[in-house]
Amino acid sequence: MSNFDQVALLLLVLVPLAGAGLTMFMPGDRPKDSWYFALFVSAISLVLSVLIFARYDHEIGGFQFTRVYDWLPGPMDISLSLGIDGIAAPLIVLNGIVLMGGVMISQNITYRTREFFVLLLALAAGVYGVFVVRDLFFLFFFYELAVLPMYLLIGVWGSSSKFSDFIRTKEYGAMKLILFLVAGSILIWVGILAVYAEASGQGNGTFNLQTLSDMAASGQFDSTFQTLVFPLFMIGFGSLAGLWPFHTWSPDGHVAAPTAVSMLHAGVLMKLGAYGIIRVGIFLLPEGADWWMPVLIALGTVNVLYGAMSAMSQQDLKYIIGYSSVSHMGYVLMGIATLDSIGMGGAVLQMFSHGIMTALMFTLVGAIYDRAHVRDINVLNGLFGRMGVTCFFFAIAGLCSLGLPGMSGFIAEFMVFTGAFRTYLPLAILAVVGAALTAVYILRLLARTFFGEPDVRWSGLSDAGVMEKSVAGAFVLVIIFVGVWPEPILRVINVSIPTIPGV
Amino acid sequence: MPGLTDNLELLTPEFALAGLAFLVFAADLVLPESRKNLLGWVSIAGLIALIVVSILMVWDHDQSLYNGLLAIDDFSLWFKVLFMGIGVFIILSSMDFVSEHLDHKGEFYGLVLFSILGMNIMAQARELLTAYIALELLSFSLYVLAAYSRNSPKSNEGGLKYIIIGAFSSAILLYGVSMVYGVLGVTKFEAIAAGLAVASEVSPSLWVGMALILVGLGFKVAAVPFHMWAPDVYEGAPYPITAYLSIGSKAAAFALVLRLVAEGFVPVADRWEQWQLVLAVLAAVTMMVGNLVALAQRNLKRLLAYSSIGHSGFLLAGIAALSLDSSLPSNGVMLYLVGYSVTNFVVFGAFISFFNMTGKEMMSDLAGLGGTQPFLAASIAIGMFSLAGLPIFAGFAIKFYLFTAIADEGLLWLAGLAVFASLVSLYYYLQVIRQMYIEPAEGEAAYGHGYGYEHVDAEHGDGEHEHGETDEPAPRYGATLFETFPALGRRPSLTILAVLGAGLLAVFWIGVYPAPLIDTIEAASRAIMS
Amino acid sequence: MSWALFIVLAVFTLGGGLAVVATRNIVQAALALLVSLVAVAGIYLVLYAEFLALVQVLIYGGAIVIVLIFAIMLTRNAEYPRTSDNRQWPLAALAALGLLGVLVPAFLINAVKGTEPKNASFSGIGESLFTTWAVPFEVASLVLLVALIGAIIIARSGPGEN
Amino acid sequence: MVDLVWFQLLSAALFVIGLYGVLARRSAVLILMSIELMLNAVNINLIAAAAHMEGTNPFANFDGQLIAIFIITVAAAEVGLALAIVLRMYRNRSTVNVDEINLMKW
Amino acid sequence: MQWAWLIPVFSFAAAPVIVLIGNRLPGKGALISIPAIAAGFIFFWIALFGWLDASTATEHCYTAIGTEALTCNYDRVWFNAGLPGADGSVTLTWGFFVDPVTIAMLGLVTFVALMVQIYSLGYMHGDPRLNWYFAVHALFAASMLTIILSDSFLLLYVAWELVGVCSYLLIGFWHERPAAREAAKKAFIVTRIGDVGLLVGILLLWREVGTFSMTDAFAAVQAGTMSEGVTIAAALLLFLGAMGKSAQIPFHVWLPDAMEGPTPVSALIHAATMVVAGVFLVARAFPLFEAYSGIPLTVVAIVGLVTALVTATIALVATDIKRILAYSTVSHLGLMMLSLGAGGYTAAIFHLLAHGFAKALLFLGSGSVIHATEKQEISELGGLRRVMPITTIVFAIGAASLGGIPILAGFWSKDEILQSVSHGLNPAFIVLALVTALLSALYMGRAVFVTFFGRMPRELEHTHESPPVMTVPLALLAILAIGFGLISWNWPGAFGGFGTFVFVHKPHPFAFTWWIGILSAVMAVGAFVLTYLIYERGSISLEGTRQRFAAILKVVENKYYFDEIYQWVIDRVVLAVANFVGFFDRAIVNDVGINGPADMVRWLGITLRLHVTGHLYSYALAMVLGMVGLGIFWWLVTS
Repeated sequence: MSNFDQVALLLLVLVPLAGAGLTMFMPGDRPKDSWYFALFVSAISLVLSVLIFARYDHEIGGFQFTRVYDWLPGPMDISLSLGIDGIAAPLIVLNGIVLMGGVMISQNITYRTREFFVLLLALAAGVYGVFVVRDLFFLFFFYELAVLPMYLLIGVWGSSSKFSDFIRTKEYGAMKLILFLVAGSILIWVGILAVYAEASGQGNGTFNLQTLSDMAASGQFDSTFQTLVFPLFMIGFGSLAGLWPFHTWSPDGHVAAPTAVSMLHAGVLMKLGAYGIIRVGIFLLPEGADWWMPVLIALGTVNVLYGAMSAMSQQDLKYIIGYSSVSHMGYVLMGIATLDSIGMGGAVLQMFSHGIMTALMFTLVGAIYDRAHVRDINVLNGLFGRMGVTCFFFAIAGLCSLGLPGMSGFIAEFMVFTGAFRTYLPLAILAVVGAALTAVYILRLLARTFFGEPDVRWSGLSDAGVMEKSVAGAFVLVIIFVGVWPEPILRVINVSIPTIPGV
Repeated sequence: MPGLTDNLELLTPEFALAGLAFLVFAADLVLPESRKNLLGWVSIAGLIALIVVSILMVWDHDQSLYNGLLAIDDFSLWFKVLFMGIGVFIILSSMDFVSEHLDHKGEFYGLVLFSILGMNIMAQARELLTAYIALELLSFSLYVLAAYSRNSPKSNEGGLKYIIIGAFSSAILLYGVSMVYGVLGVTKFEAIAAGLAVASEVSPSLWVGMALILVGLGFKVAAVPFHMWAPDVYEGAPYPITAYLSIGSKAAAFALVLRLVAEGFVPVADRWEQWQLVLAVLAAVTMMVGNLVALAQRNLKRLLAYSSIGHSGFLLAGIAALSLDSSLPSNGVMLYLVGYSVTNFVVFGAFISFFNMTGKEMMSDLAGLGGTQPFLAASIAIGMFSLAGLPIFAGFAIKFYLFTAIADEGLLWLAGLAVFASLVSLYYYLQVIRQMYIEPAEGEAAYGHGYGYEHVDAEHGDGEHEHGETDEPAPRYGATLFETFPALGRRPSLTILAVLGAGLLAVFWIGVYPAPLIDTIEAASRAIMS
Repeated sequence: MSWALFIVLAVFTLGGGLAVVATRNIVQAALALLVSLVAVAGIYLVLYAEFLALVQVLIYGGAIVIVLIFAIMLTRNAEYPRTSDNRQWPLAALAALGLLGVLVPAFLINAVKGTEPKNASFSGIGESLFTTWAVPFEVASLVLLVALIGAIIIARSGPGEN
Repeated sequence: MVDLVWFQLLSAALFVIGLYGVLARRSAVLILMSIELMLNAVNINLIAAAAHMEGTNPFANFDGQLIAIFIITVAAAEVGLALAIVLRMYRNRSTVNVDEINLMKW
Repeated sequence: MQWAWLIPVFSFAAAPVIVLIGNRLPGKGALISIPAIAAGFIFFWIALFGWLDASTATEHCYTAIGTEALTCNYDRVWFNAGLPGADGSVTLTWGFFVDPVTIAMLGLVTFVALMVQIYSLGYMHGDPRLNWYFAVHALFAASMLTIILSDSFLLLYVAWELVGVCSYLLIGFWHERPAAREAAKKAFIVTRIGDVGLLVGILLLWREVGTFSMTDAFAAVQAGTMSEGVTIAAALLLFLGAMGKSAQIPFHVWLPDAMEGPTPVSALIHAATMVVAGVFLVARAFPLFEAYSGIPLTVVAIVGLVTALVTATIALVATDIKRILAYSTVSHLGLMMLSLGAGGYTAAIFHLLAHGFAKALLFLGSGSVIHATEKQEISELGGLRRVMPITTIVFAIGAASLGGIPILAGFWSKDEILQSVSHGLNPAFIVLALVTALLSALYMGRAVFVTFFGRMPRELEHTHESPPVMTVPLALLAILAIGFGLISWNWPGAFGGFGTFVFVHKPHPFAFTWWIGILSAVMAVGAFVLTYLIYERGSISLEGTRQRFAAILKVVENKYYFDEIYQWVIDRVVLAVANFVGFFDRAIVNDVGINGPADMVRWLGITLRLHVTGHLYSYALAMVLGMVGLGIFWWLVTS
């Protein structure tokens, strides 16, 4: 282990956190400086995450870069114990990429720029933390830390919308989002407490995930307890992952949120939920998971179809994408619920792929919205003529989301289907149908918004700026690379899938 | 026969504190009106000195004076330090206020010092009457302080309600004491425990008496349904006293409750098993009512009053979870008290400073503060998040610790309820933050012209592009407030800045690495959980 | 003998008390309070607590009632001497009876019977007052001081008041 | 001879009467009087108990009386302070009726 | 031959290059895509000869299970799903077959694509998005070739979807036209429905077999390890995909609309190559279809026949020249399916090729007409033979070939189909098949005579023949349309006929059933004569018949109301459901389910706060009540 490996993960969390702290001291009157600094910080964190991913040895597998810092010894036994396995490794890269993109396209934030980036970086730090810690307390700690800034990010920098028959103010969106996520985290918290109590009933109360999952593996948690507690984690984390019917915060949040926040929200934040279900739910309560998986996969299927259907009925670009996220997270949940080596791998890959894809979509929607100040697909039309590159990238994103081969989405969804076919045939078939529905609303969107004779009103629109272009371009490259040659990521994921109990 | 002078030196801090108070009163007579702040500084210096002295003198003692009326142990030491620290902060944050809004400035500090003395003795008392007298010393000072701004009807009303309900509850408490005494013939905590252990066929008046004692203390910690005085007194009292009520007197009461329960009830395991339920129910009701009613509050003081009721609920839950075999619950309660206090220093410090500038105390008055007073706003926001129990702030660590302890004791349902209550609380804490940072929705009027749907163009209605065009930094509310109160332009006074700075540091420190603090707490709770 | 005495005193005590809470004339209420307090002092005597009886008469009968009457005089306004109960008095009665319903059985069940009252010597009281109870004693003095200062601060008419 | 329980019942009755007074009266002064009644009930209880105490604990006897002394002291102080506040109240609001004193509610 | 994988790779490589820098190149990317496909065409020959002198002895080559044809198979790992070696993990591969069907299709695709791209130089000249056009063309060619080559269902599906997208992009190439936009969407979605079946079928096979390799699947079928139910289900599901791509009823609706795309696109994608992918798939998976007494085959046959017949009638009354051709395409695809259903594997492939050349020719010809006149309605056309001789000739040849005039390629291929139908299925089929043949001759004749003969509208006076860059490809295709049939013959010594090259189970030499041959020849010639008399001479008037069959005519002219029905389903069912879900989500799930509890809590707070009345005595009262309660509670719990 080189010195870098010793501190890599700690750095990964501390860099954005310290960045957030330092940004506070940026001059408030020179917004650009804050932006440059945030750019610098996120670049470092991106490099770090990629380095860590590259240095993760997929031959050995298991947890690597492990490091334990004592935090609270004694009966509580909380320690900041770090380490990533093949499931977390791709996700930190995802976070690095999306954060970088989000910061890059946020150059046009001029109102309270400094505070914006402070919160954004804090959020990112929280996300990194969740992925790299192996201690329940700190997992929850960072989880809440990732949720907390969303309120101000949406509330202060968001935008309210008035639709034909209802209104969504940013206050509503923000308040709903945070209350919802914290409500979810209540269940998680209670679950954590229950697990701790159970463990200390066994004579060693601890929050260390490793110890706890070892206890679970050796069957020290009796199965009724597991069956009772697992739904707490399933719904708690699930609501962050957009599990039906606990998903409505997500589209409304998107509609209210500024672009960069939407990117992180759909791109990364929703993944925390799915990750939590695997890392906490399944690892600590394998039997409970086993008992509840049929429910989860059923809900996941509902997510897929329901999300697609509602997306079909939406008029607002962000709503469409928001609901498509709900639908795509359905595949993740399904993949997890299969408890099947391929399905689970597909779920993790789908997290990565969807993260990039949806971030790309929001980037482009943001670019369009900045210029047109409208997101209604009945109003926008023929943008291809005006914003060719934007629309081209958007088309690619759309094709990716409808599972076009050659793009990351296909590989992931395909693996999920494969896993599901082995385990829950009928639902799997429904899921495939859902993929077809995706095509309907995506094509509808493309046809309405981008194709056709452009309205005179859009004659003035300029194409996406260089930042947006380069961000989108980078995302597209990732999407296609993974779609064509997923092995580099899959081999890392694959090596850790078998360690999940029940798989 | 133990004499008046046995081990008297161990009480040096108390005598010194009384002496300090007398000094202040005396100096008040000679000092001119303009120099009264000096008294504040004197008391602060004295308190800090006393903290040092008492740590040096009685660290790691375990003695009990006067046939076990008083305990000189780490527990009392720990709380004494906490109380005097609180005193320092309160005096610091009240100095501006006093010199601007109150007369009889000198006595103010003297009374605060007396109340601290009362709290110290409460933490040491191991006998009901001693505890009661100390409690009355504290209460009397608070009655006076609550009614201190003599010409404000609200202050009078608060004071009146406080003292009458206070006297009423102390009558109830005393009746409880008399009933316990009538059955057991003793009033010392250990003796009560011993008596309970042997008592088999006893008159039920013993149980009722204990219930009445609980009522008396419940009034002090504002447990539902003995809480109704709190909002009124908090609202009526001068701002620093509101802070003092919600931090100091609560902490003192819990110190007393902790020792009483830990030394008097817990050792009688089989009885305690039964009584835990009572306390648990009391805690559950308290946390729910406090947080729910807070949802409807618009006055900041009232809001904080109800929120402090809610927090009392959490603390009571911790009390209910006390047990012989684990020190987690008592640690949890004490840790919670510290975290709660430092967070409230920040919140109240900022609010007091805001009040000094504008003389306003409604939530709606805060609108736009984020623009006019960024530091104050940030402090309030951090405080609110911390009270709501969100991470990297003290609130998260202490809640997590306390609730874990509760769940570990087998009261998972209570822990779950507490977690839910803190979700409810999040809503109203966020309302405050929203007032400061997010402009309230203007309704229909604010919506600009759009096409498929109209798109909102309120000022900074949309962070994406509007701000490029409107370079007016402060939100409108902030602007108007700014015109009305030019004071908002000034920097908060040095004392306030000191309070906020220290408080924020503490909030982050406890939130990120409380381990050292918990070590001291561990020592303290070992003293009572013998 | 002591039974009769006890009953008489009890009657006076309770009667006085009832008068305090029932009469519509506040001055009468004060006097009734005095009666009741003195009767209580008598009860102390029945219990051989002469010192307490003394204190009772001095402080209560002497100080407190006087202060109360002064207060009544100072706060005399249109409604005095007539006063009345507030809207919730029936509820109050119910609650009070409820409490009585708890206390009485609580005292009656397993009550200790047949013990002789013993008297306590002045010296004993005095001694323990300055040894065991030294601290409460000192603190009590502070309490009085605080009350004194507080009363002055609050009641004294400040600048700009007549 | 009169048993302890009778004194206790007496005190209970007095206590309840005082309590009723606190709940039912309008004038703050009367409420204070009622509180005094309650405190007296406490004292009766204590002293009766002290007098009937079995000699298990050598100091048990006196404790009740001592406590009673303290209570009387504190009660005196309390009345004084409370009346001061009432006077201040009367000066500002020219009433001492507690049901007119509800500036602050909810 | 192991280099056959390069054939698509050239074009795959070409596509991105053209997108990125095509605009800066002289030919707007044509200079890259045409050489790429040309290279593919060359490698087709390499593959062909490589296969010819290969034998089961050569490495990677063996006799395929099911078809018994000599097959060479190369593949390498793509990615691992699941930890390699762990049970339940799957290794996915890139891999390709070289076998007769592949080779035949390779020839068709590379050649036609080459021709069409050259032709496009002329036809699309000056279009602003030319580079985009050629890029997608290249991508399409690559994907189509991948379909043909792929040896695993997964890879096939990948390419299958890609061609779908390319077709989408090319149909919508002129997206400013609402019609084009809608057509593109329709094409993609309708085929997508079929693709769901395809994917499900593939995964179903995987579930049984454990790999995606076709060989393994066929082996499993042969070995009978796969249960009958699954086999049939899988086959039918695959056929669903095939129906989507090959526009079989009821999925045929997208193909005619697809004519909104540029004509060369119609020629390449919607006539010669992509639409036959369905036929190819059925042929490829033939062992699956014929297993267990071939129930799926019967389905295939019926669907094919119905499609052929119905669309032929529509073609007879269609008035847009491209749509006539489109319907005829569908009808001929139906015939191919029919022959597959009848077990006429060879015939189907043979007709696929013959039809491919002829139909490409016809489309390009019509394209040349449209290019010159910018009209598509045959009623507005006429007498073009005077101004566009070459186009007229080649179009006539194509029509004749497709109509089944003897000696021409179409005659032989159709004859083979009819033979296999008469052998494989019951008499009803052969009768209807003959009717279809007759109809195709009729509408072809109609198209030719109305467009190129008769009197010419005045505004068409000064139209000119298309440039050589368009006519040369026409000529080359025309030669094939004429002579291609010859390869079906048995050339003693040289070549055993197409039947010995592409076959199932056992090679069978060229055969000719006289009565069918003569009958179809007569019908074809008669049909052309008839149309000549009607449209050129006008000596026979159709008015009477029109009157008599007005009702039927109306139905047919409205294409049997398929579009209307679909529209109704989409509007009244799909969108209705979608809107309901959207409403449900906001009104029920959100406003009631989510806001409801939240509002309730707030309401609770607002009501609860009233208990603090502000009256001192009520505070005391509350305390007393609490005290009583607590006293009793404490007393009770202490027992």
